[in-house]
Amino acid sequence: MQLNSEAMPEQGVFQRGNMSQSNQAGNAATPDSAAQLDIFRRMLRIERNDDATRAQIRRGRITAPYYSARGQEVIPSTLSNLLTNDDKICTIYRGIHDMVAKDMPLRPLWAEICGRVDGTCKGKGGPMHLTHPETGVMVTTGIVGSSMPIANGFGWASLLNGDKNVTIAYFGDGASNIGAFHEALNLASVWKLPVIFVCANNGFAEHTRYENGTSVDFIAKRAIGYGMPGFTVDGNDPFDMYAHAHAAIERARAGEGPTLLECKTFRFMGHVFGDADGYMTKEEKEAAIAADPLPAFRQKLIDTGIATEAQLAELQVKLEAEVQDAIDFAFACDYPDVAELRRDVFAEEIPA
Amino acid sequence: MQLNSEAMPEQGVFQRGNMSQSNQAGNAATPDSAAQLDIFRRMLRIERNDDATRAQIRRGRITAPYYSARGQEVIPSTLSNLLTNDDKICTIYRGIHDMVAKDMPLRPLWAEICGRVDGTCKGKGGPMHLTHPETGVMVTTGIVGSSMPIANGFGWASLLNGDKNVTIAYFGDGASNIGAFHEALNLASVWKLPVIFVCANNGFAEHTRYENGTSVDFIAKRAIGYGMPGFTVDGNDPFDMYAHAHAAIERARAGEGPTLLECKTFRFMGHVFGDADGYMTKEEKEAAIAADPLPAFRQKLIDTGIATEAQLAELQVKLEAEVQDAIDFAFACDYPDVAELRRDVFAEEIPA
Amino acid sequence: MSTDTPTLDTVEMLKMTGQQAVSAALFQAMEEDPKVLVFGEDVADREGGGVMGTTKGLSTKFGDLRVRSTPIAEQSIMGAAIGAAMAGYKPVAEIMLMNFITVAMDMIVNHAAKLRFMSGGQSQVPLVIRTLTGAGWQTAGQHSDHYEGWFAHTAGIKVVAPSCPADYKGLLLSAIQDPDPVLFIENSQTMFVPGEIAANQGPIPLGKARLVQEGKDITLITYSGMVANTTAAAAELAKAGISAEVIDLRTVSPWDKDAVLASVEKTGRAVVVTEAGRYFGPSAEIAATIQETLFGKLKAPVRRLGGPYCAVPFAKVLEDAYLVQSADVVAAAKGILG
Amino acid sequence: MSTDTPTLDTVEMLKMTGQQAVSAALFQAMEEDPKVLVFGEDVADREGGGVMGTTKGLSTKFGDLRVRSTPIAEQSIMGAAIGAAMAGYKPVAEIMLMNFITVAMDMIVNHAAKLRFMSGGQSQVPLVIRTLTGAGWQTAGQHSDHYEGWFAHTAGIKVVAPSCPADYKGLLLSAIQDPDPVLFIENSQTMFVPGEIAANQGPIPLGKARLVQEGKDITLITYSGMVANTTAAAAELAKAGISAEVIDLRTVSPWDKDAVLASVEKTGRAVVVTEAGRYFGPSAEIAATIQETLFGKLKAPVRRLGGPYCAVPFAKVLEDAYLVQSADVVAAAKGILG
Ligand SMILES: Cc1ncc(C[n+]2csc(CCOP(=O)(O)OP(=O)(O)O)c2C)c(N)n1
Ligand SMILES: Cc1ncc(C[n+]2csc(CCOP(=O)(O)OP(=O)(O)O)c2C)c(N)n1
Ligand SMILES: [Mg+2]
Ligand SMILES: [Mg+2]
Repeated sequence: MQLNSEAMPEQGVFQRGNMSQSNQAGNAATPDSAAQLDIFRRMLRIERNDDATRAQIRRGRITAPYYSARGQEVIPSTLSNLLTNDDKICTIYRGIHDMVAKDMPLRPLWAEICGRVDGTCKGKGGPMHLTHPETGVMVTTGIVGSSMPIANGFGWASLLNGDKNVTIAYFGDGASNIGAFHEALNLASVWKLPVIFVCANNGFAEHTRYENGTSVDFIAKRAIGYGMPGFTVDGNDPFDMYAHAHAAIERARAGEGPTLLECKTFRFMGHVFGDADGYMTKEEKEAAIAADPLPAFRQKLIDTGIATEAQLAELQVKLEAEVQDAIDFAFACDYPDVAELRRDVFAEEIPA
Repeated sequence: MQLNSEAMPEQGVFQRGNMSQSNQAGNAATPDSAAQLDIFRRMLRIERNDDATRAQIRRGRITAPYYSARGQEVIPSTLSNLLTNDDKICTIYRGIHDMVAKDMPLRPLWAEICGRVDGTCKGKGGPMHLTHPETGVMVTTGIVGSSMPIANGFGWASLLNGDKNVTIAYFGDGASNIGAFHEALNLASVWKLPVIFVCANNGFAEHTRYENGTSVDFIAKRAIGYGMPGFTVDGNDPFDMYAHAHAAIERARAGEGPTLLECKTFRFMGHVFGDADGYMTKEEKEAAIAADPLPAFRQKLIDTGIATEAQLAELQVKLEAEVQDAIDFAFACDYPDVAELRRDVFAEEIPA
Repeated sequence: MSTDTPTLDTVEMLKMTGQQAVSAALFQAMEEDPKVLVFGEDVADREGGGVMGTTKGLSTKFGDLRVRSTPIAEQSIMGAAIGAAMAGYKPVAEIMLMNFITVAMDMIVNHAAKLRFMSGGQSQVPLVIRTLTGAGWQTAGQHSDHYEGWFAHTAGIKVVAPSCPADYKGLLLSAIQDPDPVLFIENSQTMFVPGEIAANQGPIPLGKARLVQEGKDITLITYSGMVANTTAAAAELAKAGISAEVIDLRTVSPWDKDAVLASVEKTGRAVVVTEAGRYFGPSAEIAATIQETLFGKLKAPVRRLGGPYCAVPFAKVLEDAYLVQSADVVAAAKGILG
Repeated sequence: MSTDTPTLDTVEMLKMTGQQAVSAALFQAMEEDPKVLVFGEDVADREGGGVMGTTKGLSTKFGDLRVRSTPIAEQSIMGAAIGAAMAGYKPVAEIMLMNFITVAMDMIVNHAAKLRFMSGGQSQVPLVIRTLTGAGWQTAGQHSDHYEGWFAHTAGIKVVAPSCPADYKGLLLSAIQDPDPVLFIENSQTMFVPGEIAANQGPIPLGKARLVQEGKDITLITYSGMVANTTAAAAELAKAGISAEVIDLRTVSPWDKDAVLASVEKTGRAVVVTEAGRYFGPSAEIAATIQETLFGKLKAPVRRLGGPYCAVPFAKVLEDAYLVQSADVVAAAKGILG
């Protein structure tokens, strides 16, 4: 039996290599000066916020587990530069950098991770379930893989609305081995949903090294199996990220369907705060930290005359003040009332 | 960060095209006369058994839903020619042909689908849950996709045992879109399990046409995403099937890991007995039936002098007698006692 | 608690099956509210409008974007329902049979049921999961289970289980407009049975039981597939001079405690009948609550009838023994009436 | 029902945590039976022997083929466990946290629990699922749930939930050698608390409760994370002159009905305490059974305490309010003592 060739699914594509350097697509988009500065601002906002979070944990003022994304700043910062508040993200327990990149305000974020009633989720969700619809932070999940099927629902809504919004599903390399990944990418492709599947491939899933859990050398190759374009991107290079994110977003907004972006990166702080990192070598960790994209990009902005040292120092001061303000705000907030256990279970409050 | 290239997963492969004709692999195995005759015997055994089953349903003597595999006989018949009783299969609701091909005795099979205590499962499982460990029929599942993760367990056991047995996971094209498929193929590849994933691609999942549920033009392409070989095979051609089945089984027995075989075929009787087939065109169905592999292969055996008309007629008589004997046996069996509800829940009987 | 059956003679009554009532509710809901979506495996007309035909005609009328067939991928179905619901739509997702819900539990339990709470009320997930189940068709261990107890035990999702055409329509209309996730259980024994329904049957509130028949000696509490057998048992008991009150819960969670407790307070005796397994099942909550609330007012212990501790068996003779029969209800009632 | 703590002075007693006891059981079981396998995410030493270190040392000692780390793929983990178990092995599969079991429900419920029955006894599936859970670590809605009630409601799988080091070891040894699937629940509040255990602690039979303390006025029935609070409540009650008997079920399904009923028959009063949600949860079965069996012998209704009807909240103040505290148990006990 031959399948009807007209109705055949689109062919999948896999590409590897730095699009910004090789300009493989022939027309790779590059961030202009303003965009570069904005990407850096978002990166620094993430890093300053992460640093402050770890400081508060060390001081014992935050008691919940914390999954730092230090080192992965380029990925969401570059994407967020190309997104609006109407574009949505579904992210994961390690997703605070995705939210900070999306310009989620820090006060409700901090109040939430401190379990206060003025937190964005009234202290009921905590760091693994932060939500901020105003900036498009729709879902934060603690279940590996689950960001993806839900992102499809927002994508379907965009088709129904006839709007041009895109939805980003953030996830990790380990998550690419779970069933939800497969089901979500297949559905998104069959339905041509405006969803971008962004895999932060940091080389580890908890303590498991990439190749010990993942059967393919490049996750982006899996796009071939879904008839969609897939790219392995240098997730630490804002130019390569920009070129691929731009193409994927354009494609999604044009109604052409989803894209899989595998963004190579590294998490400097291990899986969870306090992680002893015994499952990686000292050398690889040191090498990764030596290649920290944040100072490198900062230097590049200065070298290329996009910003001066003074400007960037001022930016940092401003961001640190914003973070400090959020911390002060959070710790001054009240704790939620126990009556909250009966609220938001359903729209209607559960009777006492 | 560069991943350690020595530890990199094996590259996946996708190949399409008739291996027996083009001899792509350079050394495609071909069935000798005895093998061809044996494959035909299994095919005819399936067909005669299926025909009798439908006759009994029409007479109202079997009341359970029945998922005929008429038209798909070549796939399990060819594979089973290359398997022993120690090789295992995990199959699905449409899998009775897989069992009959594996030479499961028909008496306990019939007694089971008639709900009798002498059925292979004492009448407790029925046609969707037939089990016959003696011939390697380990699991029959009614849940789409679930044959695959379980097959891996048998594969792991073979590695632990140090035996050279293989396990076949049978499933359909629709099942290739569910999460279990993805998780199972990934694990099998990472662990190099002796499991062969055999997809009977009959072009439909219940009423859904292949391309309306599946985002890739060839399911075998998905093998690329698991670093394993994948082949799109003519599942109605015993020679093409033989070449690929032989290679996959050799590879598994040699400890080299799993293979994905997508076997193109057609189911002549719709999804379930009584199906009105409104979701396919009359023409495509007629064309498929016109290309029925059973009479074609029969003729080929005669044309090539492998068997005479008389021999094949005699074979048919023998098989029909076997089927009739099983039917007579089944309907003469007792119904299970209601005490069976307390047995086989646990090893120890539940007290009354 | 009410019968919710319009009693005015002027109301036009129709005869239809539960399936037709579900179909009517879907047509009406999609017509009245452009945010209502229907999707699942084979639901569109290209695929025959569902393998049972329940959704036939919807995609032709409301278009392929609002009524969509999906791949076989229940996690993906539920995920899409959750996202669309959070984006302001009212998706009615079909999971063909309840046993297949097992592959989508994460989406339902960890996400659909919890997102409103975990987000402090920012997210709402007004979706409906329609799913068919029930023993009696010889589909055995993986196609017959009643797992509503799992979801009743899960905070944040309502569980609805109608037993007659009017309720199939009225409860589905309410479920679709409910601001929270609802599991809507279609039972294979009741779904295809014709019954009376008002031509203009409107929404029936969730959480309210239906008084099937009044009685004074004993209260029989049930829902879904067991309403018929229980009602038949009540008729049998009447012959023996026993007056049984029969309550169809209609909603398993949140269940109509007020109605049940008022009835048992009156009769002093109760039997709870479910198709779901008896052990650690929904009947336990009802029995435990009755004894907790009406201690000292009960004339007998609360009895529970439900599936035995085994998988649903294949052979007809075993399947019949698995299901609670009206004779079992009669025996239990007589047993506690002494 | 017994304490199962060896009382001979000659028995060498050790101090270890539940986690160390689990580790000891795994070492012992793998040593004694070459068919025992251990696998799950990060369990091998290359990955640090588990993110908590519970399986540390096993792969080094027993080899990479018997102790294997897996991809993040719980369906695949459970599938491999089922196949290997049917092939004659005794796999101990780890699902890191109980909420992640939601992605593997099909494998557990439709397959592991049913295959023996559906095959008419031809298949056996002697696997153990080890999983950690419990509120108290501020991991909120998707990392804290006690869903043992779902599995107790599912025929064909046993549910074990220890509360002290001796039981962690003894019950795990039995679970591994049990011919049927067992869900083994490690509770985050009890798993890391040191306690006394005999150096040679052997298997403790499944299905037998542990008498934590004798009493005559009221029976407090509990298990897993709630044993500590309940025992503390008993001490508090003693100060008020109330003598409470405390029973640790240890096995939730099948539960030790005989022990519970004998105790409640003696005391006439019972409170059931679980960390699992109160509604439609495991406590309902116990309360319903007690009232059914001991009707007329009870001096008060059976009370149930458990999680409220909401997801586990994040904020510490809410998480504390979510969990049943010993003061709640005291209040409930005093309430029914009048
Ligand atoms: C279904 C499920 N299984 C297991 C876990 C436990 N877990 C949390 S994070 C994690 C590793 C995920 O790795 P990856 O996807 O690479 O993301 P990363 O943490 O590296 O950002 C695991 C196994 C989980 N949360 N959900
Ligand atoms: C998880 C799950 N979802 C849905 C179903 C209902 N169902 C049974 S067979 C089937 C179609 C399967 O199609 P395919 O995999 O192509 O196999 P075929 O029936 O064509 O042999 C579906 C959707 C099921 N059994 N299990
Ligand atoms: Mg990772
Ligand atoms: Mg098919």
